[in-house]
Amino acid sequence: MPTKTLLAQQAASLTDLSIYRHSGHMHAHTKPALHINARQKRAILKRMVLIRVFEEKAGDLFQQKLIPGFIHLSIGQEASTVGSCSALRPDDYIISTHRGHAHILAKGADPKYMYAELFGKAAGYCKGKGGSMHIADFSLGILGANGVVGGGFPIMTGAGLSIKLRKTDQVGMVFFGDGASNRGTFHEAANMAAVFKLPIVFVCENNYYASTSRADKMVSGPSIAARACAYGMPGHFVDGSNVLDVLGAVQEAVDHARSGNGPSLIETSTYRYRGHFEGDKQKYRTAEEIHAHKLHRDPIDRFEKLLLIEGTLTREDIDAVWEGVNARIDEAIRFGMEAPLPQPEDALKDLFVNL
Amino acid sequence: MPTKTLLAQQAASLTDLSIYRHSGHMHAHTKPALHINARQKRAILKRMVLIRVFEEKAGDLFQQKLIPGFIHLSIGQEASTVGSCSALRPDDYIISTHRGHAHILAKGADPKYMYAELFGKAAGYCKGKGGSMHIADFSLGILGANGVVGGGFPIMTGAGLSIKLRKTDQVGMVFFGDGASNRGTFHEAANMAAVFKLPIVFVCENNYYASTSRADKMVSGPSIAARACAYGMPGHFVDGSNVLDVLGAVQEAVDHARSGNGPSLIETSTYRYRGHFEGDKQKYRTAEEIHAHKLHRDPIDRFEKLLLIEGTLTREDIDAVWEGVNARIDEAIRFGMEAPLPQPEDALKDLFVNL
Amino acid sequence: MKSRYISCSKAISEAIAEEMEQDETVFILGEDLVAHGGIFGQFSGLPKLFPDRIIDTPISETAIVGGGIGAALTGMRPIIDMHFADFVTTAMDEIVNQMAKIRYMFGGQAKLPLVLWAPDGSGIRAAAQHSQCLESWFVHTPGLKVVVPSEPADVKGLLKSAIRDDDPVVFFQHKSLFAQRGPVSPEPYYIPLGVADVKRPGAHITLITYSRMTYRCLEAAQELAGQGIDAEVIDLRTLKPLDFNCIAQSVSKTRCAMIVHEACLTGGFGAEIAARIGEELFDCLAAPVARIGAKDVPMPFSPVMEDFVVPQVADIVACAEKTVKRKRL
Amino acid sequence: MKSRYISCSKAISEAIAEEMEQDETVFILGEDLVAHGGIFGQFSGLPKLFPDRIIDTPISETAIVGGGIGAALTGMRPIIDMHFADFVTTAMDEIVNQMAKIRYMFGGQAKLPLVLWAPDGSGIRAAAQHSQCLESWFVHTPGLKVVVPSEPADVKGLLKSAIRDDDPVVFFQHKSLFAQRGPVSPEPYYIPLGVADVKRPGAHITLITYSRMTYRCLEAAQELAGQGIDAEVIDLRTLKPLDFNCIAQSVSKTRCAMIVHEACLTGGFGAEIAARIGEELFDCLAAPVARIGAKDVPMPFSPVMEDFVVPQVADIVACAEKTVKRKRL
Ligand SMILES: Cc1ncc(C[n+]2csc(CCOP(=O)(O)OP(=O)(O)O)c2C)c(N)n1
Ligand SMILES: Cc1ncc(C[n+]2csc(CCOP(=O)(O)OP(=O)(O)O)c2C)c(N)n1
Ligand SMILES: [Mg+2]
Ligand SMILES: [Mg+2]
Repeated sequence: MPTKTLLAQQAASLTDLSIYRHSGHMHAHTKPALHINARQKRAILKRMVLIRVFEEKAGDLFQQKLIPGFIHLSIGQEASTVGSCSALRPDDYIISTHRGHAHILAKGADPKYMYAELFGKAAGYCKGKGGSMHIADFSLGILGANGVVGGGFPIMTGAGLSIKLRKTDQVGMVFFGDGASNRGTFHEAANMAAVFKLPIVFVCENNYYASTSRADKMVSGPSIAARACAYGMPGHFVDGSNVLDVLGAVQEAVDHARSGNGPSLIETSTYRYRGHFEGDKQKYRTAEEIHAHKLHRDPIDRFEKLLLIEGTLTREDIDAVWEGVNARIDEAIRFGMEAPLPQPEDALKDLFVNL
Repeated sequence: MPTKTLLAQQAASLTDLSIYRHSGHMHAHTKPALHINARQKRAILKRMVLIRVFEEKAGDLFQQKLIPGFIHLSIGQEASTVGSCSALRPDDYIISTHRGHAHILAKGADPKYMYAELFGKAAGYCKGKGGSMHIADFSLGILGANGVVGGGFPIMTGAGLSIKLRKTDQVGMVFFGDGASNRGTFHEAANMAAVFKLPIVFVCENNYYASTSRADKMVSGPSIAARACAYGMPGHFVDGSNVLDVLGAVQEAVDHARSGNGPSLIETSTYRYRGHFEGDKQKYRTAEEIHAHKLHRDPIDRFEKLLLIEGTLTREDIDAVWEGVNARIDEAIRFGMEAPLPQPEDALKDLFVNL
Repeated sequence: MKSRYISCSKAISEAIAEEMEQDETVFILGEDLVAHGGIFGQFSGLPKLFPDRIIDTPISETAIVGGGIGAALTGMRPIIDMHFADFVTTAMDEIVNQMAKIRYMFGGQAKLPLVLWAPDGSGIRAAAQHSQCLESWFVHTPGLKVVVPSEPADVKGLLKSAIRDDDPVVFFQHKSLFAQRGPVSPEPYYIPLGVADVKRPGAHITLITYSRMTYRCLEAAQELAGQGIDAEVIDLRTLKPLDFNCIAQSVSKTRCAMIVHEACLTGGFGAEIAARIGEELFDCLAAPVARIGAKDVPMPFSPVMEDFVVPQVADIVACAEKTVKRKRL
Repeated sequence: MKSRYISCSKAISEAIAEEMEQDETVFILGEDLVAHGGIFGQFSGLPKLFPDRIIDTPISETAIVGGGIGAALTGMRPIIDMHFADFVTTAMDEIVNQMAKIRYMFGGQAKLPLVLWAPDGSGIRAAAQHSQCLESWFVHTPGLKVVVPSEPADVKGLLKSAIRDDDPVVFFQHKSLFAQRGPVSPEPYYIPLGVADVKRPGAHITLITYSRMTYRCLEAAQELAGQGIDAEVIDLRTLKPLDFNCIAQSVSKTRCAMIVHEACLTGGFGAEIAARIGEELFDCLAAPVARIGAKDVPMPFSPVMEDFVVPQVADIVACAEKTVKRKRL
């Protein structure tokens, strides 16, 4: 990837993404999802706000040492995630990553069981056995977050194969980062999905960094979306700070998969505001860079502005969304805090079905 | 990959490779190595004949149960291998595969130590510890054959990195098959070679099959060479039955690497005449298909015809090449047969340097 | 009905055919299955019987094993063919960090009914990268069950149970035993995981073994009998769950035990058995628990060296004699 | 000169700095090394001192480990940072089928001076995929050496020896010990691989351990002393080569042994030690050899469960008491 300089003075140009586009290598730009109705738009906003508030409060709780282990937050990436999951049906599958709260919430998970899990409580999604990096809700098609970068690709291959063998019209979506695009598992899964025409959408959330490493130094080739060419599958590059752009591109890929045409690869350009994990010293980037992104590319801000300009929502409507979400999250945190710890011996349960 | 039908009646068209070329995805066709002199051409022919005779006799010896284990022969692929290695210097590195005899001979290995190894003798390249799939000669830059498909890619990454750190102008060449191109190790090594600009040439010998599986069913995308685009490296597709075409393309890639411009990917279209391993029932292909390849695309035949037409060699010269090679191989076999077996306890040696 | 004499290969394909017949979620995923019924012919006939459920893949082991995991999580019962057990190395993350842990770390939400079928062992002179016995890694990985059968009847009954099992099972099939024949009932039957089998009763020493070494131990027992040593031979058949009861009963009687496996000695599963015997049967042991495994080197190619590295009948006999001689009264 | 008190982290970076200073073929390859001196700060200072020899890579573990192999084969002395020991799973083929076997299967032509440095263990509440202790796999892989140090002085001396060693060394650094401090000589020194260290002499029972559990065993020994039980604590420091002499000497004296490790019990390295003690020291043993390891489950996230799974001082004390009580005269 050509080196991209991301200083404040260039931030304005980020909004049009011209530095990312490399003509000739990428699939034609997809259409934003302009057709969706006001109710859907409000739902999308609500989901993004839910994630934002969930994550900010999770950060605070971590700071207060109420969450053991470590957590990776998605603040700044909400449009990419919510846009993607909004293209899915409830019976579709997703597989998430170490930075998974957003994906899981976007697919419909209940924040109260998520907080309970983050606190290590028995009422958590995984009875306190999983923690932040290992949340799943199989009843919602969430086949799990994954602490191994790139660990989700092969598993999604299997879910895709299963859909094909069971002859349903489900779709599987596997989320991954720019860093994960360099793992061999990506290659093996992408090729297998392509040769078997599996109904899989690969969504790469390129947030510029893999831990401390810049994508432009670690990912070769013109872009991650361009890697689709190696597998003969469509590759879309999309502005990950614009939720309707994301939804438009992903919807196309989901439709493509659902109608039996096989996998697609989407790359969303996004940005994480927080460190790689909470507590990250972040010596690898400047405060200016972060600031520029917050100022010019905040996904919630942009979507709110659009909704106001369009007249879809009023300022009061938007405030009501935030209030509602805040109340729900506070309630979820209370639930999680009050829930009892597991018994130590519970550690011995849940290993085998038959034993 | 689009399905290619390989029946006899289409064999003629194979010689111009039109079925393989997919414009727009591949690097512009490279120039054949027409500049090389008569002495070099004779050496190239000799090397190809050496491999052919070595392999045919190895097949006979296996049939006679004189070689334990299993062996994979390269008959039919000589132009691809000899063309590639002819672009290398003695201090350059190669890494080979399970089908490795040809690569190793092409890099200059002595057939007598190879036969000794195939027979499991103490005088073999690896003292009888390696066998057919594990031959190396570090003094010739042969870092080893490898029984794990795709096992060579990561190791070559390290050799390339070492060249860069030691600041020499060596080049590393890693051979692999169409099947191996689907392993994750390919992706990881290709990306790392590209981002670090390592002096590596990836040579994919696409012989249509990975064991029983056809490349056109298992490899997605327009071609293997086209996968270069994912890493921003040059990708060349070349007729692997034409040794000068191969040499031309590979020389360009080697020069590119040696001058610090990083890796390239070459795909040679070739064909193995024998089964995947000796004894293979080959239910996955027809005798007609094999016959068509032998008739129209035999690499030695084609090169001999060219040399005759050019007037570089006479029929007598060519006969002399075959005779010389036959004598050398017979002598090598005798050496291997007469060499003593290792002592059983030799199995305990050569594990650690310091112990 | 009378048992027939069939090979392990045939037992494998029968077991799978029966399970596929009853349950259409069972399928096989792996490399080079269709053309020749698997590279050892172990699935012969199945591609014709179930053309859509024997699936050839690219050479992409992470996607193959992950393919099994994802399919198992979403309603299927995959059998994953690892081609050679040695190639588990190319998908260890999928096996260890995903397959073995998914149910547990998600709090028991999921089940993974999956068989990872892997031909292991030496004997075909395939050298270091195609001859390993790696069961001990998986026994040390909580979340996996491990099966290591010897005779065809066990192969069939255990493979059927493994396919029916709702947990991931690593099923090692020794590649030198494909052609091994034995009596197998024509009626469908299951052998539960976790039950060892006394293949030969005896009074003086317990030989604990599994997979190919079962045959070598039985041969050794024959020879030992000639010298007045009556060896009991236990074929563990599954290592996880482990039938330690069977071992305990036998060793309580013989007061003397020896473990034989083909995996290399140091860190092999024999250590685990010896440690448990030493711990739980300390007071009845009349001699040190002996262990035999391959010598601690990669498998060399040359047959003279391979045969030196892998335990032979003579090694077993010699070690058993020594151990019995050492018995205190 | 007087020893200073420094942390394991500091010991690591000092060891590497000294070796890089003397030998310019030494370099480090891995993910996220430069910005923060490694994800645990364990290489702090090195990126400034040796800017070209601390190399950040893409997330491509096969290419990272293979990168070490290829570099070692061609004249370099790489240190490979595995990030978390759990991720060895993503490069097991490179470690087991290549790194461990290359010298042997090519008949001793090559040497592979390479350190695979891997932070392992629990304690940071990182759950199933970031907490494992996997040393027993590698002890069971001929061709690898395995180092598992505890205190900073050992970390430094052993790491320097591992870097100098011409064979591949898997070096496990327990991640709960990075901040652990201890006395370290300011003079350069080496500790040879294969030499255990008696961290506390004692007469009644031998506690055999390594890595983090050394500290827990020492604490337990302190408590046991209060009850009149005098425990000897052996820190093995390296598992391959194994200093069995040291174990034998101690057990000949105490007639009673217990092995403590954090890896899960079944198939752990404790089994190998118990098996060897049972075999070679049968006649002097006065009690069964006891073993303590983590419970056989993946590491749960919730601290109450993690603490239940991982051996605690109280578990060691209780088991040692029981074992000593059982001693026959
Ligand atoms: C196989 C593997 N290697 C390394 C790590 C350590 N690690 C965790 S997150 C991460 C960076 C991931 O970057 P990216 O894929 O871009 O996702 P992001 O964190 O930006 O969401 C790394 C290196 C891991 N968990 N798994
Ligand atoms: C990782 C791995 N998977 C599977 C195999 C078994 N195997 C050996 S050769 C081969 C086919 C290789 O095909 P290709 O790469 O095209 O090379 P070719 O045999 O055609 O030269 C397979 C599947 C292996 N050795 N290693
Ligand atoms: Mg990222
Ligand atoms: Mg091929």
